[in-house]
Amino acid sequence: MNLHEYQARALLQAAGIPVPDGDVAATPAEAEAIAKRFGGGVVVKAQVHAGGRGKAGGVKLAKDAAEARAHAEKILGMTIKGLTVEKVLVVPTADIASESYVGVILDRASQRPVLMVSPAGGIDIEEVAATTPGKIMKLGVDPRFGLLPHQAMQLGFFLYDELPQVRAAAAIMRQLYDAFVRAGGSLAEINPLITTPDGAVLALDAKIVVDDNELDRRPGIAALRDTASENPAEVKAREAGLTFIKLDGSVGCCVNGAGLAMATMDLVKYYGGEPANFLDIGGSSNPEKVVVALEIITADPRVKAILFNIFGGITRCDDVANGIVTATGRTKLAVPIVIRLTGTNEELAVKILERAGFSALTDMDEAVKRAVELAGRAA
Amino acid sequence: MNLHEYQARALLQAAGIPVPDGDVAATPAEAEAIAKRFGGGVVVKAQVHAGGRGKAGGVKLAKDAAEARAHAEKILGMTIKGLTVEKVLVVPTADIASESYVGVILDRASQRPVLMVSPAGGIDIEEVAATTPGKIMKLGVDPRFGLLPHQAMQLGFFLYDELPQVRAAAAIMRQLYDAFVRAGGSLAEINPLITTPDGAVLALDAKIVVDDNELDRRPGIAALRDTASENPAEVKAREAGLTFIKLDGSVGCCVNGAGLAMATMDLVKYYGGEPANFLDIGGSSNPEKVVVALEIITADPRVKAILFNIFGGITRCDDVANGIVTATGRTKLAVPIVIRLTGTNEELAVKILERAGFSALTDMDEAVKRAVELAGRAA
Amino acid sequence: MSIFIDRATKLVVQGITGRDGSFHTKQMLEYGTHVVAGVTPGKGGQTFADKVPVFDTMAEAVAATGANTSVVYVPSRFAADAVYEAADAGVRLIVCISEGVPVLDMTRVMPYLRERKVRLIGPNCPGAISPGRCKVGIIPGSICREGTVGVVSRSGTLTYEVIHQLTRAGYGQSSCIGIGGDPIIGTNFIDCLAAFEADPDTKAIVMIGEIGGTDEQQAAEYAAAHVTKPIVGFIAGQTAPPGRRMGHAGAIISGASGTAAEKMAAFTRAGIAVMKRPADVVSLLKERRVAA
Amino acid sequence: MSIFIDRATKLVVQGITGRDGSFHTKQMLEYGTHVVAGVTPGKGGQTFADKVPVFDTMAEAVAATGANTSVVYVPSRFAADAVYEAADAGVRLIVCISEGVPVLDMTRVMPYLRERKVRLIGPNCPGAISPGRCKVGIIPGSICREGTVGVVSRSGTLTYEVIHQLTRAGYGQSSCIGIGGDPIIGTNFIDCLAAFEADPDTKAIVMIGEIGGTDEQQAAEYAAAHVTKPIVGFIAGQTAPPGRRMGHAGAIISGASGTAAEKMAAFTRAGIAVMKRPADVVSLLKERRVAA
Repeated sequence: MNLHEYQARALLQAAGIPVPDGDVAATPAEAEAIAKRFGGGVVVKAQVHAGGRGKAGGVKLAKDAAEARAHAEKILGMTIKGLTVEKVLVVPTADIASESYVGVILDRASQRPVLMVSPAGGIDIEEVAATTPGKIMKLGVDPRFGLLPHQAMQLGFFLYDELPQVRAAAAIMRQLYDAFVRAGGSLAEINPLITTPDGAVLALDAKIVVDDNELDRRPGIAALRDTASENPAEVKAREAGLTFIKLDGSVGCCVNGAGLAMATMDLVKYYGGEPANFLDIGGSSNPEKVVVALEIITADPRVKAILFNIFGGITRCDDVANGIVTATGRTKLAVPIVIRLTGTNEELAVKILERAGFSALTDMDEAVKRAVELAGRAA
Repeated sequence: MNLHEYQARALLQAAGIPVPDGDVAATPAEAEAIAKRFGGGVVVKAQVHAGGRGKAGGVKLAKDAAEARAHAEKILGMTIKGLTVEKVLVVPTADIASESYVGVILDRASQRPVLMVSPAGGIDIEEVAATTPGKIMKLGVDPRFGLLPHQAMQLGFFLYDELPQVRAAAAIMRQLYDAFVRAGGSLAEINPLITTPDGAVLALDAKIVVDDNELDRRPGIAALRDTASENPAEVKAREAGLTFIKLDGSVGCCVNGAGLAMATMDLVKYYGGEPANFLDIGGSSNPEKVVVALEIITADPRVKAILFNIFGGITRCDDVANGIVTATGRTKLAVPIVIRLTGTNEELAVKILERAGFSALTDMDEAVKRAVELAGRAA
Repeated sequence: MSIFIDRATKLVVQGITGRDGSFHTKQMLEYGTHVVAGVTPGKGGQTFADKVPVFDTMAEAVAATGANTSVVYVPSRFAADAVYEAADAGVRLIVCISEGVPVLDMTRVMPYLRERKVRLIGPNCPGAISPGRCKVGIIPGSICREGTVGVVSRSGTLTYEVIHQLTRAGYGQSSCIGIGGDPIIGTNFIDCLAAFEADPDTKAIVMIGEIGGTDEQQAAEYAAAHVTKPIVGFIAGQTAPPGRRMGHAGAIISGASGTAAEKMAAFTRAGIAVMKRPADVVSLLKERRVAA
Repeated sequence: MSIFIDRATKLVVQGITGRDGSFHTKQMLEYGTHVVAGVTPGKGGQTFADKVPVFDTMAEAVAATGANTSVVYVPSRFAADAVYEAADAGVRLIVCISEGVPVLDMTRVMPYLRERKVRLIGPNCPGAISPGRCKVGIIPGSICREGTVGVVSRSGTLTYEVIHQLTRAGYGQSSCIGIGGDPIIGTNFIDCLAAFEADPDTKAIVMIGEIGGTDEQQAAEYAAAHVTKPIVGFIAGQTAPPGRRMGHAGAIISGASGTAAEKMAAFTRAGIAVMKRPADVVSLLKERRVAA
């Protein structure tokens, strides 16, 4: 789960990290009032779960409150990478002497959190990694010990020359690591970490991504979820216990298991089609899930054919068949459907489907070929 | 540093452990008011850093507030093992179905905190260990991971049969471990951990000992020090950076280094004398420390001779000599003094002492023999 | 022969009285797995399915039965502790089926297991099966057949699909290991490749990877240097968009890293035959002259 | 020969610009110890005593000088981190002089060092000296003399007293190790006994213990089983009352455990000659026919 910048800022602040003033607004009037309260120039920043918001016009400098209002009017409601901006963060402009990058990521290879810092901050760290890798220092953290003071100091010396700034940065890194762990993060970054002309070290922008699996035991973090800023179909899928990702093709896919779902999409492509989505109905057997899955798939007007690919294990084929019959009983399908089922209770499922007028295949390649063909015919 | 029961209770409570009601009183009137507030019977418990307070009459059951006041009158101001009772804890009497013991100690051999539990609670755990060791279960905690849930459950099953009580005890043990770590403890125990007839699990008495070396970074815990309840000479010594422990003999000892100080005491005994104290002036050279040390030693009327034993290393002999001259210049010594100095700046020290009319020895055995002889003559 | 589990496996089921635990314990018993004990706190003293004793703790279960392996079916928030408990109790292999274990938990679990030299398979995996001998986890026994192909996979149902294709074509399996779809897992491709290479009854290996991370690339390098047996590989997620988690917590292309294309290229460089689709497994094994 | 430190020791001083650090660095330099670097954050680039380069971090100091040993003189609240830093930088031996290190810190430091196979001496110790070759810590070089008696002790000045008696009687020392007075220490009696036993130039061992804990008892058992060289032992605190910490954090009799009497009895059982007073060391060595 992605947190908004203003939410991440609050978590950093709670961890003791110095963060400049700032407040969040949902309307232009609120943005104006906040700017007025700060006095002087402000930056109006779109709060949206998408990178490149600056380039998309979602971050604007305002010299006064009136201009802040004008910017907020433009930014609120704009769409960046398919997501609508619902809120803006208004912060006073900062005097910046230097910009660095400080981040914590979970590194798969070393199976540890890794601190990553660079004196080349303010820009995308992947770009720094690609062009000037020598400007990045990485340090694996032993999660049993946390980020040790001397490790933070070593990273601090990579960023700064003056001892007070080194110490300030080291303290911020340890606090960032703590905030990362406390939030159940998979990523936490400050970009840029700035120094001001008078030598202070401040976190100007913050990003935190939380491991979804941590939310159960962290109700405070879970409450930060902003479903208004997410794709509605994906929200609906998640609430039903499905994983759905919207794509641009015409073959709607409904599969059990993430690996098989990906392989099914790949096979659609292999046979000349384009998948309309990734959809994993998961391991458990629940006809109601299938109903929701079909609702989501059929809501997409680009879908010209529907493909079910079920390999029964824990998932029972008859449950899936019942789900299909229930869903199509409620709303008649406007597009053709191809069903492939094999494994647990396969025979039972075939009977249920045939009784409802559907036919079922058992071979994956055959089913995918058929679905691609039907989608092509409809186009 | 020992915490009082009422202080330890507060730390356990802050960690989430269920602790019965209770409040602390410094006067009989306060004790009466607290008892009235609770209604019914109460227990009045002396708050003193000494074991065996029950046997010494420091814990009394009262059927009502008037009796609580009467008990408080007796207990407040009483002396238990040389320490005066300044406060009492007043708690409602509890219905007890069972008494267990739960403690965390720092185990030297395994270099780990160890959880120790026993269903034979309410009595001294060393007694249980000596008589029925099978009734104790010990479990070493890896401090990098803390007390893991399944470990706490395993200990819980050793205490109780019913799952709700096992779970409650497991939660309490994990909270106790956390309180132990957060306080910088060297010991934390609940004795007894009781069950009530309706199945609740509660911490009826609590003891926490804090590692003195943790106090610097834990001002909240350091503030709990109650110097009024400690030996005044030991408090004075600690504040001057000395370690002083009062004993019963007649040879006052002043030594640099704990091992040498113990060996000096032992040698006093070896030559037929009795040490009046353990006193380590520590490693650093500071004449002022010597002044305080002499003040403390000479304040004991039992002291018949004073013995200095200094092996100069970091400690400079001339500093000690200067301290002796300064202190004896301020107040004339009423008892003879024997000085043994060797090591760093020994010659300088001898000159300083001789100029002030003292003589100095260089052999430890000779000095101790002389001091014992002088103390014997004075007796 | 087989890897990790066989007829000597003595299994404890952690969470045996739960919904998933009880269902799959019955399946494992039917398959012939030596399920010697179950654990559910508070249910100690009961007997499961008239034959498996249930204990309150793993320590008791292992002490009473000499179990050497455990399988974890507890809810995800208790899964890490179940793994710690199994390791403390002294089993040598833990198979964690539970899905949704926080990754930060895994960063702490792994060094704990390493210190104790305990192997973990999973989490978020279908477990392992050595057809005809032992099944630990949830892979349907009916689709498997005794044989000489070793299968290792990050996926669940996609593995079944491939096993199904193998069995249909007459290729039995020595062992099938589902290593799990999470970013941090106990046993990785390299561990399995090494074990299959050492197993005299495994004649060929099928490796099913997916997008995300660099495990497949490292495994390919390892295979080129250390594995003499023919390998056939598949990567799921060729059509997955970057930056999105494709169901599995570990299946995500970060920036330009972890794509199917780079993994397939690594396979090719290492001499691993690349399947374009699951059904290709049979023809590629035949091409490599692996006998069914 | 000697144990732990010798002419090959290349030393970094952690906290070289502090009061204690600078004083003792000068003493070590005078004694001939190869002090190759110092560390104080923010003082990187300076030179200490016109010859020792100062670095901001241990990583830089070790990379630049190839140091293999460090000595810690930083204030107690930073001591544990200094030890972690030294271990991460790759030295093989760390001598921690600092007194007052919280015991809970040590419970975490020890497994960190064990994983990295780094030896720690201390904390709260006077360090080590191999007379004539190398001195790391604060033991006064002037009282020592090259020779064949190995000394190991939990104490500081009491050790000096014993060394002084040895030297006066013509008994030189191979190495003298102050292991420290804290309840949890990096190197214990057994480690030193094993090292002295293996050191061909050590002919006899003097072991100075005190009340508290059971290290001396375990060391006595170890000595009976594994040490062939004559050992003379002393226990300080025969007159100490139970339940009171005698200066050293570790010097406390808990209940009836850790008394001088039980330790001396363990020595006697193990064939270790027990000194009644420090001065006995010489006569007991002579009794054991150890040549001066």
